[in-house]
Amino acid sequence: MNRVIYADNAATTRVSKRVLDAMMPYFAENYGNASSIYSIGRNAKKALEDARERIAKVLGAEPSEIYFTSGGSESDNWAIRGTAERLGAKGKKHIVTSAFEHHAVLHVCEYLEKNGYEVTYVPVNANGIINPEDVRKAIRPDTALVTIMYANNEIGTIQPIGEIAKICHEAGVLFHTDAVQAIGNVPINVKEQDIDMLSLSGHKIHAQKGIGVLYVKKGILIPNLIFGGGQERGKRAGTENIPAIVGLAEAMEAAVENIPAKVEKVSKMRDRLIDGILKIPRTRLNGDREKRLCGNVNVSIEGIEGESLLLMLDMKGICASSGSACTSGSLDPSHVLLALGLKHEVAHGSLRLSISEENTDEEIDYILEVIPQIVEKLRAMSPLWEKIVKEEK
Amino acid sequence: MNRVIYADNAATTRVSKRVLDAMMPYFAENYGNASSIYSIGRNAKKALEDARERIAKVLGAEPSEIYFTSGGSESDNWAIRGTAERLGAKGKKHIVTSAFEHHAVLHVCEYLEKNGYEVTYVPVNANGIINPEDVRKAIRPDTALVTIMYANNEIGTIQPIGEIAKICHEAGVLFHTDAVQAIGNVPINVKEQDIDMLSLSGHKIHAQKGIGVLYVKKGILIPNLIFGGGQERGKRAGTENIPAIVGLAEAMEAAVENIPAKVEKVSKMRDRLIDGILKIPRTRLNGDREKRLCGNVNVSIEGIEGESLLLMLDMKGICASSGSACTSGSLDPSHVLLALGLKHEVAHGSLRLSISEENTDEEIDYILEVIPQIVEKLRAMSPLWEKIVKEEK
Amino acid sequence: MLYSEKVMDHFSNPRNVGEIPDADGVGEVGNAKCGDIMKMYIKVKDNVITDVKFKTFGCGAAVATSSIATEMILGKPIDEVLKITNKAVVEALDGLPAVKIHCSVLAEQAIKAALADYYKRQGIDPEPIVGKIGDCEACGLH
Amino acid sequence: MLYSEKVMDHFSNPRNVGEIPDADGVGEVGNAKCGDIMKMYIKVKDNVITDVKFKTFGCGAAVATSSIATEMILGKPIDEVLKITNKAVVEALDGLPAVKIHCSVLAEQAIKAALADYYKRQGIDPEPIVGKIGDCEACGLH
Ligand SMILES: Cc1ncc(COP(=O)(O)O)c(C=O)c1O
Ligand SMILES: Cc1ncc(COP(=O)(O)O)c(C=O)c1O
Repeated sequence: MNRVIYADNAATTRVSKRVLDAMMPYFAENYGNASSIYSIGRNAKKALEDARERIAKVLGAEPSEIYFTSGGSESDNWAIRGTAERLGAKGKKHIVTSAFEHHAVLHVCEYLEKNGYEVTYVPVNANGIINPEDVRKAIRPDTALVTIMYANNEIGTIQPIGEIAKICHEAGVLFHTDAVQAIGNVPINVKEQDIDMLSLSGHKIHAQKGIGVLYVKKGILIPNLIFGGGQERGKRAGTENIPAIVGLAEAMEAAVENIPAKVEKVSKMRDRLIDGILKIPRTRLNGDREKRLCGNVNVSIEGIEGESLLLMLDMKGICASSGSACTSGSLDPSHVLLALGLKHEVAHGSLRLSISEENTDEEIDYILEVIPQIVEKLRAMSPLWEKIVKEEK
Repeated sequence: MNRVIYADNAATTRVSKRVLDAMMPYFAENYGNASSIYSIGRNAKKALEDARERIAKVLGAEPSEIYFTSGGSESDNWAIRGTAERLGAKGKKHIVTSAFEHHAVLHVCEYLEKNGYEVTYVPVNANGIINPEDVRKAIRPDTALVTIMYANNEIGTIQPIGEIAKICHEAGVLFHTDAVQAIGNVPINVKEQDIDMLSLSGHKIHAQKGIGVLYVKKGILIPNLIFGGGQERGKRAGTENIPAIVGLAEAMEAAVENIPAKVEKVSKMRDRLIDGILKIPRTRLNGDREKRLCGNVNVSIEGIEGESLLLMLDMKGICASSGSACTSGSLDPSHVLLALGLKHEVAHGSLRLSISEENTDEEIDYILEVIPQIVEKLRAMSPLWEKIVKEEK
Repeated sequence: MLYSEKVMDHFSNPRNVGEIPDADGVGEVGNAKCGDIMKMYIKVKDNVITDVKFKTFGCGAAVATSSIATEMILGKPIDEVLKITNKAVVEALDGLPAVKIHCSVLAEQAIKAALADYYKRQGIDPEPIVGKIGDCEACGLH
Repeated sequence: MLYSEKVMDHFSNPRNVGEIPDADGVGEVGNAKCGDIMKMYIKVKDNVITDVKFKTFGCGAAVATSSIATEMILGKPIDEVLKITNKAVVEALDGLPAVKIHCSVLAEQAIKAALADYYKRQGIDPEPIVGKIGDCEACGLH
């Protein structure tokens, strides 16, 4: 296999040259500890605070509201567990979230449920969109936090975050959003959108893995998840990962540089993919067609199973995923697709292609040429497809 | 300032060429998500498991006992909070630690104290060594965990970890050690030394910041600190930071490659530094002279204050620290030096030089030439020194 | 999750795919809910498997285990076929990832189900010969 | 923690370091426990500071604030000197890191302590003129 077409940008992305160039001086030159007093440490510190400022600017936040973490998962855990801990002590032991959050949110919620908290999972409609009114109904006097993802990682649906935030604040409840998939795809301004906490991850936008951000609005105090040294104003211990942080600042700026142009370009390719795949009989698009990340294609192809589809795509040099990358290796079909109401066997046959600006029209042509062939081959050997065809007759 | 002599390796280290070379292919080439099925993801997965195996081998552990974290702080937090949570539920709400641990240990302990746990801080002697018998005495029927650092980050003293582990296991208590400063300086074998949990950090041994390890002995289950995807066998969520992990494996192997030769070479330089500085009147070595990391020099110089000393050293191109790098910026003198029984004003005048194999004899000469000049200059303007001299008369 | 070369070979070039319209026995195991269905067709003559074909809906391991299973039984006398365990299937594939072992169980069960069907068609109670064909344990865990 | 160039200049080339053996007033503030001691010597003639020297045990900011404070008062009439606040010291240094603001307070107090001593030696109660010299608040926080 020679050619590689990467269509799994929702799982992770390549570190871009721009980002890597920005990172390089901080490995072996300005490698000093940012807490130290001498020049190479001061350079690191300057780079750190400079990155914090740039990231704050991208989000419409203050630098003092930006905390660096080890990634989206830590940010989600910290925001949710921290808020639960703080407000739980005041008797607020209820959390509202949705049924199709990332596991970094869901599994913290499950942990809290085992520890005396209650969690309400608001439903999503068949198109993967949350109705803000359902959030309103779920809020109780003892609700500590509402956490709803900005855009879903599997089906790419974009949620009405502004409206949900408004509802939360009318009820005096804090609002956190996992914006790991949204950043760079939709304009985000935490002040205008009145977001209390927001999680980001670098590796979804061409920065390194293992670096993330939690934005926490001034005045909101959450207990540490990681205690120790005085880094991050005493709120998140650990010697600061300067190369990754500098790279993240670069990546954030790049991600928001020209969102409208990017969305136009990428969604054209996305729409061609969707239309092309939907020509195959007994396929369906998962998630709303309009309120959707510009790079996300998620389809179910009846009669075939996702993993064998991915393996065959890989043989053709196409990198894709079936359900969340995090959940592959598990036997259960994606909880996101089940939340949409899909039957297990249809969920098993799902394919996610997540493209970026780096993809080309020619690659889209190639993908559209390859997929029907693979589907035909797999269906030909599928006893389930046999059954479906028989039932149709 | 042209020349730079880096003598702050206990704070952080330069990423070595060997490590950086190992990391490079995982930024923009094999950048795939290790959970994915296609080739660049499989390459990442292979690199991940290969790194895990290499690190396990260095420690004398099984690969399945190695968990990657975001650094030493997270490892310490996870081990201590996780054990406390699990065994606290069974009524074991007592922890034993020492008074001079890193803040990543101490501040978790303080947090636990606020949440219904009790902590006993065993003392250290005037030389910075813990008496294992004090640990034995501190253990109670409800003790969940003993956590004692392998080597202290400020004064470099090496603790009798094997004996302490033995005492813990005789009493049926789990034993964790923060080995962040010890690795590469003393031979570590978790099986032979019967260690239950052990924390490591990459950036102290020429790997990237933001990567660490928690070794957890097979059979010991601790609840997650970070929930989410199924990474690290479901115990630590977050897309794996492959470049940093591969670099860490390389760094670990390099660190233990030839410990005796390294110790011999570096301790010779260290001893010259110590002897040279102690020629200055009214100076003292902090920490045991023998049971000491080969690269650690920690002295108190009466009548002067650490930060101004560091600033003047920096002007001469020498990077050093005063107390733990993490605590600079705070006004309190180092808790470690206070734990040794030093008076505040003597603790304020402390200097840590932490050297490595990369330092040269010529650099040692230079440092020994510069320090007395600076001390003289600072003492000449110090009202405290004036007093000391008067009292001496 | 890393598949062996052998698995990938059988996945990308599965042997004996298809149906046998006039099969002497047909077995189907697994279910769509779990994401794995295997259907196996056999022809039997003088207690020897003279032909075998399969269809599988499932992951790479499911396809590969079905494929190698057909190779392992083709031309073999029934008593030998009955001795084939899922472990033998795994070994023949140079191993499977831990989470995929259940696919090899499915392959063993598919063979047995086809043989059971063969005996039933002969009017013989299959249970004393092929044993009970349990549910896939992995599915129970879902 | 980043010091301004001005701070670094005053730290590396502190002005007016030393003692005045026949000083008209000497003030010492801070304590060794906190890590900062400032001692200031002044000569006064016709209500004007005609000479000033300092000695400081402390961090870079402590040295720099002492040094600039001596510059700010040298040659100034006492009534102007008394108007110098720690804020003015901070501004003169182009700012100080937040954790170091207490050093500027110390510098203001050192000036006042020296003046208080000067008045005391004149047999004048200093309190109505220079006010009370409080403890450094930062020290209280230790
Ligand atoms: C003994 C010790 N433990 C823990 C840490 C924390 O490690 P990290 O900065 O990787 O979180 C350090 C270094 O700062 C240390 O020296
Ligand atoms: C929506 C969402 N949240 C959180 C995460 C976790 O981010 P990370 O891998 O940086 O921990 C991901 C990606 O895996 C994601 O897509």
